[in-house]
Amino acid sequence: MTLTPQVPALVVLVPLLAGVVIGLVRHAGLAWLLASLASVTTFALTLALAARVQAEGVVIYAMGGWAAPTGIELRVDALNALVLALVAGMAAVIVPTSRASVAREVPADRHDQFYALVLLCVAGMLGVTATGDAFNLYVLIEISSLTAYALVALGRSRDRRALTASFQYLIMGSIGASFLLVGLGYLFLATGTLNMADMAVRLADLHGSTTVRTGVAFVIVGLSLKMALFPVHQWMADAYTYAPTSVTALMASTATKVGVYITIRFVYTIFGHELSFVIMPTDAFLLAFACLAIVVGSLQAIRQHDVRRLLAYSSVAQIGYLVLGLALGSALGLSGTLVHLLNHALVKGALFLAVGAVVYRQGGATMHELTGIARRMPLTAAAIAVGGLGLIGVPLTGGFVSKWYLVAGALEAGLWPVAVVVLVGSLLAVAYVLRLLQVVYFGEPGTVAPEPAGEAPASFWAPALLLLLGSVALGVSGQLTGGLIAAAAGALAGGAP
Amino acid sequence: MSLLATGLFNLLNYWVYVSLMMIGLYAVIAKTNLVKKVIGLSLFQTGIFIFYISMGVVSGATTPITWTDAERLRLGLSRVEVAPERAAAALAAVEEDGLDAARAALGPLAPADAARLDELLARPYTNPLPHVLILTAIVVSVSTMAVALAIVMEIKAAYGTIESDEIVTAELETARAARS
Amino acid sequence: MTGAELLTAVLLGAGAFVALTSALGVLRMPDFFSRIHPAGENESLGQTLIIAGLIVAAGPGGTALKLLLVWGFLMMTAPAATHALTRAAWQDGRRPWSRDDDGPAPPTPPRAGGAST
Amino acid sequence: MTDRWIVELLLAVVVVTAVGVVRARNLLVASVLLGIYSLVMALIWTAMEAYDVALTEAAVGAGISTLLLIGALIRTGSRIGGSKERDAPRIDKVALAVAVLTGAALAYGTLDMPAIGDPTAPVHVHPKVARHYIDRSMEETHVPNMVTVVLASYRGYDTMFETCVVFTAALGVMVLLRRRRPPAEPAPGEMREQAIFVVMTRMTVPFVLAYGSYVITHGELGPGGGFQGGVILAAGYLIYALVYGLAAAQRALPPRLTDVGAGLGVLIYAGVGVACLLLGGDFLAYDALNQADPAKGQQLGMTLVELGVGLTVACVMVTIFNEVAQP
Repeated sequence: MTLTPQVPALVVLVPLLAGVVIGLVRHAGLAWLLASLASVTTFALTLALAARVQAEGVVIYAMGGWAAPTGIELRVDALNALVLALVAGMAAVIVPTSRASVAREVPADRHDQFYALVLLCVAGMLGVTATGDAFNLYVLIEISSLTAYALVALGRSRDRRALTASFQYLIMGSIGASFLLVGLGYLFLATGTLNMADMAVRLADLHGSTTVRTGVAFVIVGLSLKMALFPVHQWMADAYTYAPTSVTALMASTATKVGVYITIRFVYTIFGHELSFVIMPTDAFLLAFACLAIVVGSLQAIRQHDVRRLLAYSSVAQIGYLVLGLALGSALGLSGTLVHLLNHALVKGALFLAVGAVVYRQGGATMHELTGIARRMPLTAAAIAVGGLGLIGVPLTGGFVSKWYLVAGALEAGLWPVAVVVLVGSLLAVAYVLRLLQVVYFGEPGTVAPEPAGEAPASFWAPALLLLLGSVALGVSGQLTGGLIAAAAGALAGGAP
Repeated sequence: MSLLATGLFNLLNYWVYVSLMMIGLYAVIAKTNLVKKVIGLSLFQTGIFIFYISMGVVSGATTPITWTDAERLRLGLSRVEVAPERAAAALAAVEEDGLDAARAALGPLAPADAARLDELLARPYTNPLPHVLILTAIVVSVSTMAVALAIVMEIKAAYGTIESDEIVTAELETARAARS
Repeated sequence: MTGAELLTAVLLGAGAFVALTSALGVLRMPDFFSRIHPAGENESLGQTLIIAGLIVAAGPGGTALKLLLVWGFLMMTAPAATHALTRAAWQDGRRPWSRDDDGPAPPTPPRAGGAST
Repeated sequence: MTDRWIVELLLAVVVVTAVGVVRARNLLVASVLLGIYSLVMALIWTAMEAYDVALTEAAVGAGISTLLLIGALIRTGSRIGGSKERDAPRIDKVALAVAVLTGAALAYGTLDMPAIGDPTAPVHVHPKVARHYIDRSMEETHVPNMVTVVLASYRGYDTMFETCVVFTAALGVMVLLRRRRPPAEPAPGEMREQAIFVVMTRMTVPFVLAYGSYVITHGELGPGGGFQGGVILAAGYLIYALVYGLAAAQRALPPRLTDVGAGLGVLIYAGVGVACLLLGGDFLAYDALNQADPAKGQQLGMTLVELGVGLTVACVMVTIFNEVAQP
């Protein structure tokens, strides 16, 4: 008997079962070990799945042996194979290296529950990405959200504001999920099916129905809430600021990316080009808020004193870029979104890990505490520098490639103001990154905050540098961007479901 | 006016669900008390349940649990006037040869009774799928509520209040104290 | 209308009447302890009548047995619940109001602090 | 559906209750009203022939949710809610605008919908979805309750995650609230004055537990299943804890046991899926459990996963109650 055909199911099952088992072990070290093993195994499985998709095309897995739309199917194509590998890869880097920061930030008797929640969250995100069923998507979103609320609240042992941030996140997240549920209900009522592919076929004949249009609108609004698109972004800024370091690193690099992936899936695969962009003004709606998110998020980031908060607001702006690309409705724009998705996951994960190192040594991450750390923590400082350059999008980083695509896509669509917004956003990024680097490299320590005792443990800077290496590789090698991503983007924008 | 009239007859459940969602959403946004917000969220979510279940309703249908022909016939016979021995014969026939044979064994009925019996024998089922979806949604909503209330309790322990405006004030004071 | 149907109608009607009077009683009575009295009346007498009516309607069989069981549990839990409520009120410091007390009956329970909705 | 006007009447009651819930200044009143709201909702589900949903709503919405809310109110020591409301109830204009706008959009979407109860609506006629469940579930699984078949087999993957959501809720509550110390002993003699409750508990709890087990195991035949039965089982523990005190209840059912049980239930569910996989089928394809008679395999699979669900739900509800009720 071979397990090869079962890989799509195992990708979700391994972290899920590991999460449940870890919840029972009651031993901090063992919990960490199991979690690390599970996340690395999951990453290997997603790579195997991606290779299979590359070789065979779309992989379909009928859960329970019931062919869709009677049963639930997993459907993995080039796009979600990429996102699956991204999510699992980030988990495989962040979970095994999280031990030191978790030991510092989470009470020792709760490590088992902490790692269980992390793995269940990862399982939820992987499930969301792999599923081909709209209602299954809702259930899985709720798993990843519910775990995320609890994980954010765990930041309370460092700062009590984690609790209010978590509560706000819960309220916004639940409203978003409810809107999604309502929207799916309208689409289900109009089509009679919950399977995404089947729904796409049936929606093609129903473009005139107000029920369908309302459903589309509520799905988009619900997803915007879940992605933290401007103007409903405040929860994310707070949650990323106060959550435990490793949770922020994981969520900043995966959760919003999964949200963007679902939006692409709905807008392109399920609704299709005509319903999304011709009948409904999805593009105008998303473009407007994406541009606002870029400008407002970057301006907010410039004003921040706490570096974690600065990075969180920078994430608000980055979501703007991601949404902007997908709202352009062209292969070029989508390529931009996909490259940016990968690049931003790597860069932001690395940056939050590096800032986590500063928190580990200095007890906080305000501009004061970062002053002059380059002298005693050169590797951490290097990670912050390279990551910052990646955020700006200087050449040789992935950020450059993605912004290039976005500008080209905007100009191709004749939307030169959008291209201007992308450039302005980059200039604003220069402002906040340079301010940060100036403090890190040229600040005088000792006057405002004590100098750190030394470099943080390797488990902070090593994964950060590894992720940044990935980002640079993305910027330098044309192969990945030209091949896999362009293929995925072309297939989606070509209107093929 | 005609829109309102048709709506009242055909879509009333949907409009009730819309108003429940509005009430819940209002409470979530407007109330400052965190428990009240959680309650509002609960109202908001239960509104959606009405929408889904109403969608699954089929006029004159019965609950989606498969009835055997004999069970259908037994229920049908209890609702019409029929001599006991003929009913017994029909019940015996249904076990052997199915509903048509039973109907024949029953012999002629009063027209009203016959129509009623036929209707009961051919009763459709409501749609089970929305029921399943809502079972899931109910469980999700109570799980969310449990986590939300746990967070609220911790907020009370950390701040001494569960009023959002008082929490904001408390934070502002902390920030001011830190600055001076 | 057969005899059984008539009996059902009479029992259900009587049960509904008791429920209505006890609802009125809860609204009209002056304080907590006197309010719980009509409430208990519905739980015992009102529900007994309604379940009896349902048993007659169902005829002998499994349904009637289940209804009897329901009645049995109701008879066990309802008085216990009433007892628990009264006891909790007493421990909370409330005392029955009587006509000998000064002034009119308290319009709202003393410790609820504007509890009315 | 049963007489339409009953449903409409109950819907009116629900809306009025919802307004009452939002307007109530006393949080205890709001919580109890929310329980009543759920109970009326359960009646509506019954009138709409959704018995499984009704049972769940009654057990979860009216039972567990209300208990959680009241527990939270006791723990936070708050009775009156809303500093604004302490002065005078005011209308928040922004909130009203958002709510009305949302409502208008939702209502606009309903205008094109088929009338309620229309048997030709797309939801009812899809040949591979609704029609398949209604026409072929009996033949494919020999299980009469279609809701259970859809829940545990056709959409069993969903239900596995639903069980996980419940488990996650317990983890979340535990990680936030758990204090690793035993609850205080009750004062000696406290129980002796409560003879009425003790007798009542002794007489009802065994029946509650028996009924909960019945509901879990008979989900295939009638309304019910793991979720509903699990909650009923937990209710038995709750009654015991309320009468004998939390310490005694935790001695009778140690928290360590319910912690393990909560995870074990999910593992049973997933384990059945893995067993199918090892026997050569797809994940959760219960047909593989009995190669000779796939319908028997389906029945076995559904019974086992419902047991897993029941175990998890019962243990999780007990855990959450323990955490919320501890002083």
